[in-house]
Amino acid sequence: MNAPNKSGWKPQMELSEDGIHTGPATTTGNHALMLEEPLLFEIGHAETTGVDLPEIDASVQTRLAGLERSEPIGLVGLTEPETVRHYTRLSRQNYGIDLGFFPLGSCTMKHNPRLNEKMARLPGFADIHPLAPQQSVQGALEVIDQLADWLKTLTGMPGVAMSPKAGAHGELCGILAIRAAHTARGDARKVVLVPESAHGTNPATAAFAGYDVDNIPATPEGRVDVEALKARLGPDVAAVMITNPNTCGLFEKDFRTIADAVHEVGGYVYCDGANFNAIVGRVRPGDLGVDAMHINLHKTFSTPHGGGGPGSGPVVFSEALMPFAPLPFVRKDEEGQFELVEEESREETRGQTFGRMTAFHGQMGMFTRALTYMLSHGADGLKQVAEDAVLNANYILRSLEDILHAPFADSGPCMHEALFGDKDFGGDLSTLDLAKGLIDEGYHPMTVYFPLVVHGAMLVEPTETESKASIDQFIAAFRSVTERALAGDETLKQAPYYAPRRRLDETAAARKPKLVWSEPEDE
Amino acid sequence: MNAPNKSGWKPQMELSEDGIHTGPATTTGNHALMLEEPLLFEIGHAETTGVDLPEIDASVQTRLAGLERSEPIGLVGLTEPETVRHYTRLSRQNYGIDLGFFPLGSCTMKHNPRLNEKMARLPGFADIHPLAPQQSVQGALEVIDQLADWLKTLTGMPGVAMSPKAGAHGELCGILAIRAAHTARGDARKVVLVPESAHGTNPATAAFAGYDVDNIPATPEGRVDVEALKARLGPDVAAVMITNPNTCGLFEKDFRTIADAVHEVGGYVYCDGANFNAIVGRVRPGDLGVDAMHINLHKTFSTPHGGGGPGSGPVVFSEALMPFAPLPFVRKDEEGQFELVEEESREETRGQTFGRMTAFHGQMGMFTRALTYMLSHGADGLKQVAEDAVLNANYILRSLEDILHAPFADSGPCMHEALFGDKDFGGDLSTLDLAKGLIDEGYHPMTVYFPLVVHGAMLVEPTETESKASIDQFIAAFRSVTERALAGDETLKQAPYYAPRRRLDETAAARKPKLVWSEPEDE
Amino acid sequence: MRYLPLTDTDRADMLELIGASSIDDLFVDVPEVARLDGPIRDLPMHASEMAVERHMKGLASKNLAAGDAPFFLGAGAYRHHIPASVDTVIQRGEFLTAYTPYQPEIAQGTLQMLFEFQTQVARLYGCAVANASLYDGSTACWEAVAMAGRVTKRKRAVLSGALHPHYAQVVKTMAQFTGDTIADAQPAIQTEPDLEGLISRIDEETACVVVQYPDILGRVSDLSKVAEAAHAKGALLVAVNTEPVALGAIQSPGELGADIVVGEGQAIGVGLQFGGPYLGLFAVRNPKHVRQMPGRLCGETTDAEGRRGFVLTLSTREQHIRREKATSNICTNSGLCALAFSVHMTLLGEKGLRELAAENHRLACLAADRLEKVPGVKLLNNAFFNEFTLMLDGKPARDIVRELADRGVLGGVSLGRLYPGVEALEHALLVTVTELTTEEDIETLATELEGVLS
Amino acid sequence: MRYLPLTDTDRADMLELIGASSIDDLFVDVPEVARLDGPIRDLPMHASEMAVERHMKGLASKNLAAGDAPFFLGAGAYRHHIPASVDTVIQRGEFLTAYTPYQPEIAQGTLQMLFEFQTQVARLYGCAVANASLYDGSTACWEAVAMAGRVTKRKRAVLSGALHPHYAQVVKTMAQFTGDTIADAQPAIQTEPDLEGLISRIDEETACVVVQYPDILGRVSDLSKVAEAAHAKGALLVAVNTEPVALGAIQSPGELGADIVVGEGQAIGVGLQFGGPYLGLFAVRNPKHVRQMPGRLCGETTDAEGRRGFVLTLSTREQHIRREKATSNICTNSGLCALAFSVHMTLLGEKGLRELAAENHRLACLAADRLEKVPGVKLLNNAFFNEFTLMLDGKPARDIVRELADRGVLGGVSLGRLYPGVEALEHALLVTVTELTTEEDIETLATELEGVLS
Ligand SMILES: Cc1ncc(COP(=O)(O)O)c(C=O)c1O
Ligand SMILES: Cc1ncc(COP(=O)(O)O)c(C=O)c1O
Repeated sequence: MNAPNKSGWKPQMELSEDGIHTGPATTTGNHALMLEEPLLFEIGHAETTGVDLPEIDASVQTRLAGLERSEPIGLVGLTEPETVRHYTRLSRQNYGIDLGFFPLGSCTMKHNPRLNEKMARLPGFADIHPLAPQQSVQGALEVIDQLADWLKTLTGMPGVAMSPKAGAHGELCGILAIRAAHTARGDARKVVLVPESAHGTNPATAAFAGYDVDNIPATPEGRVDVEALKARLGPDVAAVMITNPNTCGLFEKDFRTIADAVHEVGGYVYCDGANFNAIVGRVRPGDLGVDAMHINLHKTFSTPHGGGGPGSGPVVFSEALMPFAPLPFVRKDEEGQFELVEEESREETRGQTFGRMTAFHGQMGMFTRALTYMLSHGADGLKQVAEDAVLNANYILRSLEDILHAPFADSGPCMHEALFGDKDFGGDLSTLDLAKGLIDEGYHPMTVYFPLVVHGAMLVEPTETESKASIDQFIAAFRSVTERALAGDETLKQAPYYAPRRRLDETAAARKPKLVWSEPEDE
Repeated sequence: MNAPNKSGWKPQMELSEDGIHTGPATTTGNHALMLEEPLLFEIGHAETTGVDLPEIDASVQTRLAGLERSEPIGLVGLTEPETVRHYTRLSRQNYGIDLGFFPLGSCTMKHNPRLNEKMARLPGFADIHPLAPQQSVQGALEVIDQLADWLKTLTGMPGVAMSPKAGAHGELCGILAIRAAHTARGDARKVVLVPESAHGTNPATAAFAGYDVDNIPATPEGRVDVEALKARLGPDVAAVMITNPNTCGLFEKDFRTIADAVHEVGGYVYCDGANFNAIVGRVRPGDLGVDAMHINLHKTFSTPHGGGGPGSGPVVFSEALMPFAPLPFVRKDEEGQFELVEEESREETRGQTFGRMTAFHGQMGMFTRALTYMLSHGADGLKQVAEDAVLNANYILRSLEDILHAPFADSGPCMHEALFGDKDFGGDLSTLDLAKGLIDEGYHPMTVYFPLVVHGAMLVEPTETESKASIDQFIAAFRSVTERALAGDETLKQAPYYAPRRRLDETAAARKPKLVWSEPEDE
Repeated sequence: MRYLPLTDTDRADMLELIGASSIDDLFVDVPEVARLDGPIRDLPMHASEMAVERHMKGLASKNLAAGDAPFFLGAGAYRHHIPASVDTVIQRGEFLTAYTPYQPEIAQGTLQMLFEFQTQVARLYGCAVANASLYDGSTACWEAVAMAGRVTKRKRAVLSGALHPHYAQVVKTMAQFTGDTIADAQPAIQTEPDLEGLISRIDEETACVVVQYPDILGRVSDLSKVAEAAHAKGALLVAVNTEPVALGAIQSPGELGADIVVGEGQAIGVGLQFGGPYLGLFAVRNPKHVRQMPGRLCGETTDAEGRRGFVLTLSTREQHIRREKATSNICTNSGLCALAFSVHMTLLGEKGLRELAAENHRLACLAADRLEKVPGVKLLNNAFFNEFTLMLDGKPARDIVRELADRGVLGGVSLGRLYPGVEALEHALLVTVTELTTEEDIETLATELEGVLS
Repeated sequence: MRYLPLTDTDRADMLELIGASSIDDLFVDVPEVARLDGPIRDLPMHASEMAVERHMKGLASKNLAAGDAPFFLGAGAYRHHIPASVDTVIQRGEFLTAYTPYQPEIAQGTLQMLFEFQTQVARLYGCAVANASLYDGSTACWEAVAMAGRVTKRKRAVLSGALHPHYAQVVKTMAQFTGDTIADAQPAIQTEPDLEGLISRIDEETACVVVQYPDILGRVSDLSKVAEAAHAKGALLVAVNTEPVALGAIQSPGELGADIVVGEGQAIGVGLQFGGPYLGLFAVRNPKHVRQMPGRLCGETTDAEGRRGFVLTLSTREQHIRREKATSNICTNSGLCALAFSVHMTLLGEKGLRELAAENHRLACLAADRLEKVPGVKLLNNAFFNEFTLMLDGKPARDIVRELADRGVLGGVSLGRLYPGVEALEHALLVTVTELTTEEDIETLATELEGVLS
């Protein structure tokens, strides 16, 4: 693509579909610092490489059982200069927290401190093998132990499983422990109750673990309908999965009541801790009757999202579920030596563990970052984190409720995110159009169309790492785009105008999926 | 600036001066990923900080001779999230080698290998003090010694001074050694001869060192006019400063003859080594009769330019000038211990040294990078560097000479850069307009209006780290912009259209210089 | 607080606009029982960067970094040289601090990278399509078993005895709950893997056979036989690879007939990191199976101006759309590790990967020959790539590994560590050699091993 | 070759287009005498990243890093904690791989940063204007002397005896050639600097007086007296500062009447790096002097659409325009170090810099008190910031520093190292303490010093 036009150039204006002039056309397709970049496979070569290794000596005898490769793999290489440039140019087509405000509700896009990155790269952490003799990795085991202590203390829960690799994996960990607990007492249960407002991973996890999923309705004020829930409780209910603060941005006032009711009928309470950032250092879920809760270190504890991962989702447990937690885990022996408890010692230790859910001991690289973050903030700093996150969200909610439909504005203060709906937009403008309009304004849009309980939902999570100036500018921009939406400004349907790409055709992508590159026929 | 418009928004199109629509206006002034950023002093606060230090305890006794600060300094601070974002947003308004082709003639903008950066950051190099006991920095002294060996071997010169901080500082080093040599033999000379095509630092350096500067004319084919030079030589001439390959991109064929003639009359030959990249590993200046030459490690040896520096300009010396080289320098003693020779031992060692030209031992951070680069390439790789650099330049010269005026196209092959002029441009279009047109195409323009000997000069230096595909696309873009210039396409006068800023008013800047920020009166 | 931009003035102003008298007003919905009177006790207060750095460096210094000792560990996690530019790229804020590309117009960087990554993985595995990554090799292995169940509508999985025991554990953990039956075995200590035995366990209820290639003992064997047998019974062959570098030297599982190929990508670009984050690779040979795949997929499309662009696609398989009917519950995956893998793979290219593999194999052969000469040591493998099994006389290998560590040598992984309590495997030591292993390292291991054994 | 993208096919194709039969054809203009028949001898061939890394790490390991020992060195180069985010910023390719901002439309990042940097430096120094950096403090010092000459049309500079000896050397080196006369002296070992003596040396020919603040012995004294005396004789006061952190605690040279303030900026953001690259700071109190300043200046302006922007300005002072009439020959400066300084200064801010200074001074006082107690040690200074001079009995301080190093302590800088052969200074040891110095470090120095002295 962007083949330079060899045929010589005629002055002419680029015409975009909607007839808006965007300046003289360029032969490269570049626009100054907004640079187009071909696919790796269009610029790389099979014989090009960015590493210097000895040429293969065909004469040496191999011991590969006659399975030596005969066909080419089909990979291409680039030299280092080309590689650095390829990925630098690609990176510039991305938005990130480092660039600007990223109020993606439910995802807690807070600043990623650079000290965390530096610490995670210390060879003593980055360059050690998961199966190294334990005497040679005592410091690593101690990191896991210290982080576990922080998590237990912050949540007021007695146990924690460190190995889950992300939030959804943590949910699985919690649900499996619950299932193991019921199985252990010969009490087979079929159903897990999940509010309609729940994140998709909740029902998916319950189903993945072999449960049927029943929905719990919400009250008009955006919280779990306690009466409806109680009505549904019974001996078939293994657990309820509730997010608190919930995905409407509200604190579940009656959580404790719900928990008691669930325990009443022999069920367990799973809390989705994705929104822990709203209460960290201020509220301990353990005080609310939670049996299991995952904590997204990549949200509350600032480990980078990296364009989709990796994450880390340790799960804290109540006394009741602790015995069923997975392997491996770290234990401190009498002499203060740290020991990794694996299958071997399962008998003497956690006879009832449901087993291993990943090959090694969890996301060590995230542990070092999260521990660095916790030590930096301390108990006082973390409390301030929650308070500033909640303050920022309420500030946004109250600054925009006059112009934007805020379905739960009267349900009391919101927690760390403000939820809006698309009521009264002019023409056929939708939440999506508003979101795309915000892109042109230099923002990453909020989460849209989630939670499902609000029409055209817009979930705004500012986090605590934004300045007031930044939030004020966002509010002004959000306001202006909203005014356009209410006024039915059709130009919004074409937004974004200034991003590396205009709107992309997702339907076409799904109809004839092209998921890998292939050599063009005509070559 | 970019204060969000509180007054609510009216759909409207941004009109740029030249009446080209660029899409709907934004309240933030941002355009998706092209982000505006206020000045640090407009967003920072005196009480805000990005470091956590103990509060000042006013009660403790100070020992500051009563000079304790009474007035505020006037600085402002940002927290880390704000800091990272401020500089990330600023960085995105910059062009760099990592983004694309950067054919800035005479500046050798080659790829900066990342291994160099990694090695320079090893605590053993980055965290050692220049005055540390020498027994504790033997490795650092050895780096200097090894790099010195490489430089001497590559240039075929017996001596080298490592402390000069950049090319111009190296020129000063060379010229001072020459002056010291003449002084030492009681032969005071007044004049340094410099070709018209020389870089500004050459005459500036000669003058800075107390010499009068005389120009040497160039031949029509773009080389030093040997006859004119010989004619000018005499007992008053201390030295000639010649760039080879010269700034017209040509090799000075008669360099040896010139050198002999200069030595004849008791003068010395200073060679500006800024263009060493064209011949490194293939030609040794020592074989051409050079007495002193600086080498820009930030050009030939890939240390990053960093938006203006730092550089490093070691100077190689002939036998004749070696005794006058500056302090300090590194020496290896009998037991293979490395020793830093400073003032103390000046007698026993370089009785005639002209002294110290900087506080410490030179640009250690650049030495580690340059040595890493040399070891990576080796003798074979460096030769290939010169050959590919020259090949790329000739490829560009021959691909564009049909359409662009190439004044020295018939003077034989060019070296590592191709020189063009602005002949036949239509309307009142100039080299500057063409350069700005290339910005819209996604390139950093070539060097313009240098050397002064060619009208509307355009000096294109591709370096060896570009792929053929990259150069081909550049040629096509350059061709199309040239066609616009020849065709008198007036839209070029407005270019760039797509950069973070349109053309900036340099005259206004110089007329009423505003060089520091100051609090707005009205606040 | 260096990470918190709000000033006290800001806080006061904002509370006023909100109409709250204090921050506590915003937490009124928290029930009495859960209110705290101040910062949580038993935790330190905030600390300076300098102080935290001291603390973390103290902990790091208690570990013996692989780079500081002769190092021979593998068994699912491999140490290779990672070019410096890989870290430069993944530290770009635009990659590091981006989220899952849900707004494609401002996420083309991540999306195009994923499209390139998917292509690299598919080609490496000899498959038609690969996804945008899963957590790690072990969870990818379970996802493959689960997918095979969906495709074949059967609930029985046959695991090769030479599958990494941790991977087998993960599969069995999940199966306890899904009701799948897992037939597994332990590796037999023999020169060649027992493919016949494995094939004999395939029946008409079998959804898939899971084979590791190269296997847990470092052995390399021809999967095509197993593929035929499986297909004959209507089962799928799931091939697991834990050392992608090997595929630079040997034929890909796809070429040998595997239907689903999964593996651990950590060896390329990611590093050891004590076990995580790692990179789950997942690919299928038959494009028809795409809609049964777990995880995210990036696809090509065009924008409103007709320019090529990329988006996440086929999300109707995923939890955020399909909820309880999703093919998996995965959401966050290993995006940044996929980037590191893709950058490193780009630097290697076809040529580099093949040369890297050849160099690994050359040094491994060298090491095998040398170590075999140590009295009391026998080499089990006929064939291997960069990892082989040694049978040691006398003490259990696990003790020997510990004693070697006392002598400053990280000598390998004992099967005793991987299969606690299994006597037959007690004396087996798994030794891995990569391009980072020097001949001096090999000599040191030989000498120290001799010392420990005698 | 990992850094060279051209393939052999490319090379052949390109030679063909050029019409050359071989690469040698392009080097025909090189005279016979200088032609080589192959790669230069006596140099190694190209090596892999892995191999080069081993070599460089080997060299690095022969140095004792400041972080690995109790560390008390200063004397013009200071070790402070640099926040991790500083390196993140300077590694951004857009900053690292940019050139001098000659094309302002695509260099606003560098330019705005320089404008902010100039403002920070001007305010720190109490001046009206600062430039965009020079090589280092010592060359900035010479540039100041040269500029004073241009402003006053005089050719005599008076250097305080307490000016860093290396700075004095640099000035004298240049003066040999420019014909300036330099009146300098050695520091007198006394509690207070001899300002009277200095003032007495100022006469009607004097272009400038150069005073370091705090001075080479760590002493702090009131410059305003010197300023008045200099101004009375029509001379300028040039103040030199080598520890910018000090200016967080004491009044700025500009406030005390200095006309030109220069210094070394390395202490903030740049690091030790064995002496370079460092950061030359240059500022003037009187805006009228701007056109006599050396080096680049960044100024504010507007673009064709009226938006604020920045450009390099007043270039008619510079070599690329003015050639032999330029105010200096400097071209490349210390751009990236200026960025590091500016980022670190932004993180500190007014509050952080003042607290940092207070913490340095607090610990320095602590150390002075403790070390004074060591038998055979006398503290020279009444006043100091984070650096003070100790007089030691017995052996020359230089030997003591070496012996301390043998004991793993980097105990300070001996004046013997700075003033070789000057007996009067032989027993003086310069000790520096920063926020990175722990009380344990101080205790260790005290103990080891006692050991060495007794
Ligand atoms: C409310 C909620 N629950 C669960 C998850 C899943 O966490 P992860 O993406 O780490 O698997 C998320 C993440 O987006 C979430 O927002
Ligand atoms: C030909 C020439 N000479 C000298 C110099 C000066 O080198 P530096 O900028 O490192 O002082 C340059 C740099 O642009 C140059 O191109």
